[in-house]
Amino acid sequence: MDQFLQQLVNGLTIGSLYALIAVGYTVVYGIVQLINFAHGEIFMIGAFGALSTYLILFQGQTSLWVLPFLVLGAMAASVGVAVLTERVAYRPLRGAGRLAPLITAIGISVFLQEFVRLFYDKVPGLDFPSAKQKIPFPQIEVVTGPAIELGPVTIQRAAVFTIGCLIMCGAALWWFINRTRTGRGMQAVSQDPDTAKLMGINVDRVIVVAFAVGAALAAIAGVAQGLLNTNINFKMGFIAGLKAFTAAVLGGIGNVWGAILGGLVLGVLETLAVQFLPGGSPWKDVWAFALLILVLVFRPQGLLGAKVVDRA
Amino acid sequence: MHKRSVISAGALLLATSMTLTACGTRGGDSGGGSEGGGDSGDKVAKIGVIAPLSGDLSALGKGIENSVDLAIKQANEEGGIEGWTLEIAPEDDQANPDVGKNAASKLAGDKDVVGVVGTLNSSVAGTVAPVLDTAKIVQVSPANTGVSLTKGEDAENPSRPYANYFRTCTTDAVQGPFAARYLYEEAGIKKVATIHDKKAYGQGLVESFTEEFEKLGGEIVAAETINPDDDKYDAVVTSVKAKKPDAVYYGGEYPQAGPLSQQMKAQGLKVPLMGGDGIFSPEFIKLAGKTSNGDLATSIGAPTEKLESAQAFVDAYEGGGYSDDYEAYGAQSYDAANAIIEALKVSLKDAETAEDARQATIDAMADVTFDGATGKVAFDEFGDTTTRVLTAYEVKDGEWTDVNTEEFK
Amino acid sequence: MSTAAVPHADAPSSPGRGVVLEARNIVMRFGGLTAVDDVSFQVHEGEIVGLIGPNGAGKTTFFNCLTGMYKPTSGEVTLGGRALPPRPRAVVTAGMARTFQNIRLFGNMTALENVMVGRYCRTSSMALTSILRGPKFRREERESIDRGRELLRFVGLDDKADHLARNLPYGEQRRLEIARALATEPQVVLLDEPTAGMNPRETEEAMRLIFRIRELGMAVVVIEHDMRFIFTLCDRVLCLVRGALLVEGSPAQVQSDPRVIEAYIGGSEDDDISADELTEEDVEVLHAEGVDVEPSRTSARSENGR
Amino acid sequence: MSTITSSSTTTGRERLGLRLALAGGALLLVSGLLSWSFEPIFGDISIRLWPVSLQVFAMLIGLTAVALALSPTVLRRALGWVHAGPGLWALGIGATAYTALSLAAIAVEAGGLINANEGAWIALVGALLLLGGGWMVRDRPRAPEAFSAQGPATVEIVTIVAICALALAAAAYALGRDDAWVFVLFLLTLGVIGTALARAEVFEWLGGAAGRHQHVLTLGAFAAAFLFPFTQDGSEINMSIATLVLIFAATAIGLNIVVGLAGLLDLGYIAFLGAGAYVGAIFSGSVSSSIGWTPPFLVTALMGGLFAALLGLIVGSPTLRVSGDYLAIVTLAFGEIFRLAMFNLDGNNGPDLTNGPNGITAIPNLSILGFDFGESHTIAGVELSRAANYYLFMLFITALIVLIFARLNNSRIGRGWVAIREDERAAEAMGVNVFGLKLLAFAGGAFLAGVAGTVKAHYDTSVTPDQYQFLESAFLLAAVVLGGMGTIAGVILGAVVLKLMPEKLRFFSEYRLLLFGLLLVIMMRFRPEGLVANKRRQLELHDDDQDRAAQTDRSPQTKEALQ
Repeated sequence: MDQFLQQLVNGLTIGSLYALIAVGYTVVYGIVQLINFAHGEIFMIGAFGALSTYLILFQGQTSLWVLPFLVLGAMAASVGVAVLTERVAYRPLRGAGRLAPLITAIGISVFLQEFVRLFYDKVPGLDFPSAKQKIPFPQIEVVTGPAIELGPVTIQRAAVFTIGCLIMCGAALWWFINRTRTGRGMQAVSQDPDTAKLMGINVDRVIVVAFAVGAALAAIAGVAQGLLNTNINFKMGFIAGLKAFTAAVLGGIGNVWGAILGGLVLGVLETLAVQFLPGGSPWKDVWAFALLILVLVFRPQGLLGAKVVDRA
Repeated sequence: MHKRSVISAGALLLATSMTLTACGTRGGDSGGGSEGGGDSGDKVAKIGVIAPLSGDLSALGKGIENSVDLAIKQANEEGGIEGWTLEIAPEDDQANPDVGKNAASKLAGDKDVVGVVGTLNSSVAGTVAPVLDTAKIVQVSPANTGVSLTKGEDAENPSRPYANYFRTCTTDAVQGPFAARYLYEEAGIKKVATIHDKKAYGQGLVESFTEEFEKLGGEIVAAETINPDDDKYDAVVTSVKAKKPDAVYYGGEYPQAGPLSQQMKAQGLKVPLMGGDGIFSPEFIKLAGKTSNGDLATSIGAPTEKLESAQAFVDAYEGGGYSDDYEAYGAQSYDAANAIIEALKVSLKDAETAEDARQATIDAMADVTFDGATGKVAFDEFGDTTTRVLTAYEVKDGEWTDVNTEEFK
Repeated sequence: MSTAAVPHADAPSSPGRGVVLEARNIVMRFGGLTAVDDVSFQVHEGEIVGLIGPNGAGKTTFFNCLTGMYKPTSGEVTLGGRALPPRPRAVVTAGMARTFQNIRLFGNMTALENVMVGRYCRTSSMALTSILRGPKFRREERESIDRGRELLRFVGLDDKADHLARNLPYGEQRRLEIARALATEPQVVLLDEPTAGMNPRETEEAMRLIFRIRELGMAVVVIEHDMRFIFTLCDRVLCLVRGALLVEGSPAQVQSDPRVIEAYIGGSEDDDISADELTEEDVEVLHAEGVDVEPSRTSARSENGR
Repeated sequence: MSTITSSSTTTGRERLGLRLALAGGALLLVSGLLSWSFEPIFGDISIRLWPVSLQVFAMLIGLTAVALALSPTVLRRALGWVHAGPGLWALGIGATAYTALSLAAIAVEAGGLINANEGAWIALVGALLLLGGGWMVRDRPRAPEAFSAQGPATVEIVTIVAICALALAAAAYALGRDDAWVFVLFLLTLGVIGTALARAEVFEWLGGAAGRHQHVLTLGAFAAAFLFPFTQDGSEINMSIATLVLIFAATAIGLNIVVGLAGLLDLGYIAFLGAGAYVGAIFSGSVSSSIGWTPPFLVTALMGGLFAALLGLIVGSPTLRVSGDYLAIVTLAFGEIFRLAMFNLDGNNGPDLTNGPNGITAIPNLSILGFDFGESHTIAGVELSRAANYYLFMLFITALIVLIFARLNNSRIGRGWVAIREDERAAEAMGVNVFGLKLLAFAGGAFLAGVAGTVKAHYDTSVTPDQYQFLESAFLLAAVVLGGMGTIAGVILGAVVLKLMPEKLRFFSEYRLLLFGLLLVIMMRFRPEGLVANKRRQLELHDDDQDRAAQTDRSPQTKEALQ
């Protein structure tokens, strides 16, 4: 039982990360029906953005006030790259079938990984570490100190931070989607792009906003992952991206709340599977991907129902 | 109609292509001629290096490459081998068996290559050694600890699988038990959990550790594995923590061991993590963070900085202007390269071309003996090093500090 | 060869012969929307039946029910006395083929290949035979090609056999689609708006083509908006309104029925709010979601879609 | 398209352009006989009247220029059908780029531009003249006889054979280059001449000729590939690169069935190669295999193929309900599951079968009917190394796969696949067994990859899970996309480019993946149909086509079905 509770906490922590990333998949998919395969890399860029901010401005600092700046740095990097890829690579392909954007997304994913790997330590004028190996992530006193003991359950401070981020982001997202003009525009476009266009909504702008919103959340996830794992590397986005996509599908792709729910469910199922299924932790990705396939085959609309179901 | 045209086409094709390729060869020949000329009349013999020069383990790999480079430079400066210039031919294996095999094929195809220093990983050696063995190129590893590379798959009846394979480091069969004795006898720890990364090196270490630890009377309370591609080991740490071990023995390398140590401590499992030479790197401490104090590692040979024979190497390395540290395997690599150079002194003497000397170099290796940076260098009938000195290190104040050095018996 | 290529018209056509196709009490509901409401009808050998009705009357949905593209909520379709399972492939094999309202040719295949795809269900060479090029494969392949050319000539496209379907002009694409349907050797052909977007001359040609199909002994069911076309062509006309069968009878009867005229006038008036003719994909989406159809939204969509 | 008022009369401006181009070509030809550098670099380009490497390449470009420039006048008889204008324009741009890069190479290698000798400068002048001339004639209308040209059969056959031989010689030459500069410049030369000829619509004629003598072309290509080892004189390294390329190409053609014909995007295809490789390894008698039984290789190959096909069926079964990019993700997930399963079946986390991350090593060489693939054999006085043995065997398998692909493509099954690719629901409504054919595509493609995998296991001597990661699937897909979906020649070209370049360009290997990613993005943006476009069945990638849009329903699901 103790272990069950502990794994539940672990699962919710990882699940929060998945959820934060999954929102990006789901928002973009809801609007342009594109699986932005490179979204995992946007998450990775966020982590590196935070690291860079730290190395440039706050080297050696460990106090809490640094954290918001790290998050801002992460967001700037992620959003910048995401919007750039949308502009340069995806927009010209809009309406060109499905194969071309997906292959483009794979290309971008590989390109971003390699770009960071090869050139992170070559930024002129800055002494960044080589990204060819894992890089330690800055430790912030309040969020990475000793774990909190709650009876038998140990909760890492960074886990509290992660889950807290998810809750705050969820609230902000709700407000953004339902209470702002842009958010309502996004809803309209995702329901019926043609009508939305007729009603004078700037679809291009909405799409950029969707990419940006997804990237911002992924950036927060990048910071959270850095704090949780205390290190980051150039390929951290690939598996995380796949998992987050699984989460998005699990919750019902196109549905923001579904993505958040799906992330949490996936995280918990994954950790519990390690605990209770034979084979141990090396199989956990297998269970996650098997779940993805099963969901796609038997309930493609996911837990909360997807906007567009007819992939079948 | 069709048949006739096809036959005539075939004949024509043959004739044309032969003519064309003949043209190609002429151009190629003149190309080769100009390239071969060095600045002196010396013939070239190359010593290859196969190590992870990129990727997670590149810190270790760079240390190996630079140390070999140092040995070769010194040999050339000292006049080394009459009529020959030695060169280094580094190849990246990315710690991946497949890439390593291609690197080995490349070196085997280079007629100037007479010996290879490498690899870092035992799993990579598994694919590199057969290729080099076929090409009769001697291979000396500074870091492979997998027992089967020298003694074969069957531990009961050891038989040497690759006649070309030697190593300057001790094997899992020595390192694991050494760690077990240190934990049980010196540190007084009786309950240990083991975790490994499923690779040849990690699994081998954990197996030999477990055997010795249980023989001594200790208890293995949990045996887990991780996937080295993961970043997050929460689930494993939780299962291990529930078994309340007094230490965790990890078989694997620092890119995983560092975060594992950190996450263990963060999850409240505040016991030392111990590993083999694969975690004996400053990178481990960087990744594991401040909570890594008390973590342990074993490494082969006496501490380089303290050994007198090693001091010369350290000084030379620091004077060599290398941008990377020599890391855990610097001294062993330096010795490995020097062992090959010693053998070449015998084999190259009468050789027309470097390729001719390959087999002779392997033969000469068996008799090589000299005082190297890690102590006396010599090989037994399996190609293993005859020295079995090991050192235990502990992280104190963010640095590896040696706590125990002894000869393993 | 050429004589075997086209089914023989061994009798002149007139209604009142044996029943080929029969639909009994077909109902199709999507969520809360009843697209087809208890429709029954019969088609006799060699008969041309017209299906009319205002936009959104459920004509295409009814076709989809007949051809197994939808599984009707209730009701039964029989062809030649045998019940048809609601699977498109089974329907084609049993002998009923269709064309689509918005042409669905295989754009990147040649005209001949398009027709040869229609032969798929009448041939049976599988992978191994195809790779080894056995005698059966060669026979079937030759037959398919001959048959395909025959049909292209029948619809007047014999000089376009090697053109990509997507490069053909609109009218020729319509005819190619008919040839492809005929290649499946059907007893009944369902044509969904075969003259949509055609000029009067092309419409005239299409009409003659449909008569010639009838002469081959096949029954034809046509959805059309062009009343002149329907009333000249058909032996019998059915008018659907809001999914239900309003009137059935001879062209003259239907033409003069006041309810039909009212339905059309009324239909166009409340066109904006009624559930418009849904594209089949729209309906599937909604169906799969289990969502009620929002009339305004779907109407906007299908207007754009056309 | 050129202007409609196309008359075959040549204006004064065009005449001048042609003369300029002719002069440029002649200068390039002459420059090859002069000294290019004071330093004996690149196979010694400092000697006069002894053209090597860069000089020869310049002469090749010059020769092409002269032929094109003379085609409307002196050579009108033989080459009147050539569309000289755009060809010369492309050649001018290419020649300028070539000479500029050559000068850069000389500057880098010899230490400064000062070391470039008169030949290089004359070549630059020639290239610039060609550029100017090309610019003047770039809009020159096509000669009226362009498409009607059909030479006598013998001429066509000789041309095809000569091209095969040229390709062989070029491949052998390129592989023999150790100097990266020479290699790059050689490829650039080939590219420039190829593009110029394509612009001159020479390939239209060639395409026709090849179509009329397809057997000759196919046999010629395979004969050239067969002869390749005999030109390598036992060079192990070149042959091993060639073998890798072949294995990769064979697998990519298998993938092409799934993606190119049936239109099912498979991102986990490498798993089928892996499945075959693991079967091959486990039954190879390797000491690290946990199964001692070693059946004859043909049995193993069949088992590998069947096992892969079985996996193909499993992966394919969701296609009943899932399609489009969801399917792509299913296959991607499957590929990862395969890799992780192989990683875990090591006795620690599951049954002991695959030896986990260490893989199955020391796989013995193949031995078929007493022919030991590990030994060198001397055939016709030429020593065939180990890699050459595998190369020839893989060539045989590739030929089989090509045959299977071509025959399936051109059959009822192939038409069914393409119909599904084009419009799944319409195909179903026309009686095509959609689900069955999709399964067949998956299983068939997987079978071929599985067979190739069993050979790969022996050739590689080791099988590890890392060899079968996602990136490899992406590479295979890239080979298909880069070369041209649904084509054989294109996919082989794509495989050669993707495998050969990083092997030959060492300095480039670090940036291999970076450029690979970039390449995918750029290809999708500017030439989604691939290098060798399938003219007849171009995929739906240029969806903006007017006539297409007019007839396509706008809802996303229809677009989906069209994929």
